[in-house]
Amino acid sequence: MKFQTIKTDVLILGSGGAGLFAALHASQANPDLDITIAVKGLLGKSGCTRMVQGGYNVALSPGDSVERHFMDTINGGKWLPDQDMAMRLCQTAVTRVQELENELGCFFDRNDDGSLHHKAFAGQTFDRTVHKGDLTGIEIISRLMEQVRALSVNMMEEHRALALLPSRDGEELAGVLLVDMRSGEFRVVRAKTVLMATGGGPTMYRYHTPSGDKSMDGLAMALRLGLGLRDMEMVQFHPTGLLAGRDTRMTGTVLEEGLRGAGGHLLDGSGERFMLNYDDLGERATRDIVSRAIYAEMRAGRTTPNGGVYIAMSHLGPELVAKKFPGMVKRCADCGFDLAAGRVEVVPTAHYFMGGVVVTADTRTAMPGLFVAGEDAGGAHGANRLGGNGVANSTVFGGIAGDEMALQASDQQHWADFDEAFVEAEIERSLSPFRQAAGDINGIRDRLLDVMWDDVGVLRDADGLSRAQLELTRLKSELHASGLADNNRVFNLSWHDWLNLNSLIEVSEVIAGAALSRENSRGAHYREDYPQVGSLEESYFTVAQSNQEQISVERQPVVFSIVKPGESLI
Amino acid sequence: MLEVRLYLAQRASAAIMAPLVLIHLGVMIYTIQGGVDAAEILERTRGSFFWGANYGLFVIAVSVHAAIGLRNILREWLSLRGIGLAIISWIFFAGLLMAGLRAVAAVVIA
Amino acid sequence: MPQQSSQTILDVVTWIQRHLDAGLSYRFACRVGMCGSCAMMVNGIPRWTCRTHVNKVMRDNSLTIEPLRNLPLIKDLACDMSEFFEKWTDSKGYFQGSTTRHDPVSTLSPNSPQRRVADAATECINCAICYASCDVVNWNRDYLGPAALNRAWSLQNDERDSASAERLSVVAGDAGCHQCHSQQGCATYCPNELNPTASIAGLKRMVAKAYVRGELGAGGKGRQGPESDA
Amino acid sequence: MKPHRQQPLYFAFLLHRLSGLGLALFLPFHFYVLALALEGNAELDQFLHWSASPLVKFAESGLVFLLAIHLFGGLRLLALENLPWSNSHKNYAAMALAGGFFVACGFLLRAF
Ligand SMILES: Cc1cc2nc3c(=O)[nH]c(=O)nc-3n(C[C@H](O)[C@H](O)[C@H](O)COP(=O)(O)OP(=O)(O)OC[C@H]3O[C@@H](n4cnc5c(N)ncnc54)[C@H](O)[C@@H]3O)c2cc1C
Ligand code: HEM
Ligand code: SF4
Ligand code: F3S
Ligand code: FES
Repeated sequence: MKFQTIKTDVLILGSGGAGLFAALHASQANPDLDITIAVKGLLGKSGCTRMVQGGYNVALSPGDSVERHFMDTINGGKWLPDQDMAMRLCQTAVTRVQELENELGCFFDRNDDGSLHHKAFAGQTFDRTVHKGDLTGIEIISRLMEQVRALSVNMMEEHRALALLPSRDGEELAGVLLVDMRSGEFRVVRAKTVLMATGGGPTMYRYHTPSGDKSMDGLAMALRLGLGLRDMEMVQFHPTGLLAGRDTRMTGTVLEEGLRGAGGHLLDGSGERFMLNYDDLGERATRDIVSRAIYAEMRAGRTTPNGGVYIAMSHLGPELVAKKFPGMVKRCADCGFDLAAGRVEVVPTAHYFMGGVVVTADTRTAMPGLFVAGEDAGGAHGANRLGGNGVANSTVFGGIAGDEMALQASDQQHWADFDEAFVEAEIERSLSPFRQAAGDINGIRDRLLDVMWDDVGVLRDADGLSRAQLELTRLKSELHASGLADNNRVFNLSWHDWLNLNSLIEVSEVIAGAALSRENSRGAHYREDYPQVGSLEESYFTVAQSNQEQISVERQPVVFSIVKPGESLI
Repeated sequence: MLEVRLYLAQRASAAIMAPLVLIHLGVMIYTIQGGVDAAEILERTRGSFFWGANYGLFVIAVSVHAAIGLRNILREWLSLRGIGLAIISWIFFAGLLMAGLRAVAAVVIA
Repeated sequence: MPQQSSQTILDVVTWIQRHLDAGLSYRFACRVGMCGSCAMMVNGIPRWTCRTHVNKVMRDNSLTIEPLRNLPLIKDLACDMSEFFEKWTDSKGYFQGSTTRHDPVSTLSPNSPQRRVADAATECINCAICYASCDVVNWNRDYLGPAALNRAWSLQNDERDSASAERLSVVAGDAGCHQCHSQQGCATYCPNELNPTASIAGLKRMVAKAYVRGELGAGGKGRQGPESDA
Repeated sequence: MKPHRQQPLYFAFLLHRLSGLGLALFLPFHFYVLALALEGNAELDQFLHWSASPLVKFAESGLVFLLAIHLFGGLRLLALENLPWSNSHKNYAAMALAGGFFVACGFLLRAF
């Protein structure tokens, strides 16, 4: 199979907050660098950074401090976060927000006196979330996108990364194999430095929030390269995703946290409130508690017609609801639901992936030349991500990656050689569905979504996880035996569905393996057979690796480099 | 910059014409009853500085205004561009201006 | 094709791709009206398909779904949006600040009239629905279009921005705001209820003022119409 | 007509353009007729006589209609571009059209 070869200094995969910030910073650090952004969708229009609603955590308000933000992050992450990363996150968020405002032109909501408005977000001891209404992501990514599009960077839109290419000697990264989705042609981009910022995205669950282009491709590629992935059992569920039936893409999308905060009630299928049976705070309990409660109700069969629960706001007065949550009311209305006066079916929904590639606080990985930032990188959040720390994470570390890559690419004289045979093999692998008879891709997808939801979801136990592992193995071989109903490689979404499923299944296996390995319950990970938190002092994180198609998971002790359990910086 | 000038010229001429056309419409509706004859018109207009200025201004404004308007239409609907478009617009402008001034002369001066 | 109580146009397209025509090409990402990737012509009107319920647009039990107007087609329902974004850049639709990341965030009242104007035009998701609804875009391929001009207007009202003179001379150029004839398709169909018409009118006023005062630069480096001097 | 054009303010645009075009095409003729006065009142009278026929009167009120809607529509556009934004442009456009009819009918009524 023929492929085109391109050379660049800095290659960036993905154009969310991490990818775009990296491009901006690399270009600012050294305008002479040749920078290329390759992205699966359109530049700045794909990924989840755009979808950020709540806002951006930053210790900027008087009385708040970086230390306090750090402590909230560590506590929220149940002492599993990599403390150097968490500290870097909280420190750099300050400059990053100032950069977003002063250099990129974001305008976050202000108080009447003109100072930044900081709102409260769950799990934090201070109001520190800056935002633009409830559409913060649009403001951030639009401003970023404008800046990057005005630079002279090479844009490879609708180019999907298929494989990270090691150098011939395996000592460093040589480049990336991509396919131009619009033409079906393969391209190898040789680069001195590569940033992987493809944004994770737990879309292998029946209900999920992230954008449709995210399918864990990055983590699957890292796994195949032999890199260690940490905290892979940590999948964050948002308690209230819209439930509108299996056949609509609206299902799973987020209904704002604020609905519960404002006094919304959760009702089971028969219309009874149930949250008070689980927690004294009722609907206002934290995300993980509410998610588990709803999941338990669903398992007990007390569900709505579509198999979830209801959220009801009408007792607050429909006018008030319509006034306070115009965006949500309109969105529900577009889907045919009356949020203000009626009930809307909801379900917990997979929202964010805390796990990711093992990196240092300056975004380097074990593979020289490869940098990872954003949701693809593990460590900053530990067992749980605070609302508002996600976009902070991607913009902070994306910028850092840009700085680091510019340094390295400016110094480095050589481009490493890649192995042609390796490329050929990867191309063959991606083309394999064209050689099989058409299979039931939709059926495989459905089964994947169900098994992950049922057995690797909000509540887990050893039986379920083992069952899931078996099913995932079956699904993998069934997928590999399934071909496509259309043989044209040009903009063939069905082919990309196949490739998405392939990545999702590979990473799902790791999630199940890591979840089985963690024999306690922390943050987003809840084992019914091991409900205890376990000793904080002996906290460990999981690191999964693939050797010859076998996944191994080992536990590594958390290094308390800044604070130990029982201590505090404030 | 050309487009700015054309835009401003067209809007300015429109603003000038608006009251003139209102007057014209009013007078027309007022006088038409029972038919008009040339003598009637000319009696009103001949030697009148008011009507001379009125019509003169209108003719200049409308020539500018309509030529620019026609230029937009030719460009957008017939895809005329460049020098051809400029020539046609100028010819229309000049033709209209001349015909208009001649008409004013006819009803005011002679 | 089975009808469901909750079914968007995007769901219809997806169903067709999954069950009838595996090769069907289209684009979407967020599925909740935030990314502006999924716009198509639905019964001849440009819409965000992920937020358009089938019931709302179905006529006589049939739907016509076509690629977005005014943009080059890639395949089936997916258009090439490059020119849309090039025009965004050409109209200097990006901020140029005068302070840096090491300075504190500006203290600015959210209630000043100017800020309100800037804010009113900011929640654009660059879906190009306005671009597809505007005939001037079709008649004059250089026209910067409603979205880019709307962004420029927002920036012109951002007191922190330091490139307003340059930007003004670009939007006053031969492909700029004066091409707009207030057809108002942009404002009619913008899914976020933005009003590019009002923004463009604002630019026209701003240009007029600058012109009268002799402050208008010489057209900048932006797009020139095909007849820069006629 | 293409569906995206089927909204009131597009009609307003189209009406304004077509009326402007109609006027622009008619105006040279109008000037020509008036210039006939130069050749002596007789010619003009002859013309005006001809123009007293009902058919011509009807056509002329069409022109008055064009002029009136173009005028009112133009005023709407000037207001749109130069006054603070108003959300009532659909109403204004309708009013401009109604005003045009009103003036044209006035003309027609008085002409007969
Ligand atoms: C609905 C929703 C609401 C959220 N709200 C908040 C919030 O309020 N506050 C907060 O802090 N966080 C929030 N988050 C989380 C936040 O959005 C993410 O943490 C963050 O945006 C991730 O940024 P990223 O740059 O890593 O990835 P993304 O922004 O997701 O970008 C990933 C990019 O990679 C591309 N890509 C994927 N695969 C490939 C491939 N194979 N080849 C090439 N490119 C590829 C994608 O197309 C995309 O451009 C929310 C997330 C969701 C889904
Ligand atoms: C009575 C006062 C008038 C006013 C207030 C007026 C106003 C306007 C305005 C504002 C426009 C610009 C429309 C646009 O480009 O968006 C316009 C266009 C135009 N006008 Fe007038 N006009 C008047 C009289 C006339 C007359 C008498 C004629 C013809 C002889 C005329 C012919 C045109 C033409 C041909 C256009 C171009 C239409 C287009 O581009 O869509 N106008 N007018
Ligand atoms: S102005 Fe409205 S229609 Fe146009 S691109 Fe922005 S959001 Fe879309
Ligand atoms: S549709 Fe086009 S003509 Fe102007 S008002 Fe909107 S840009
Ligand atoms: S898919 Fe993002 S706006 Fe429709």
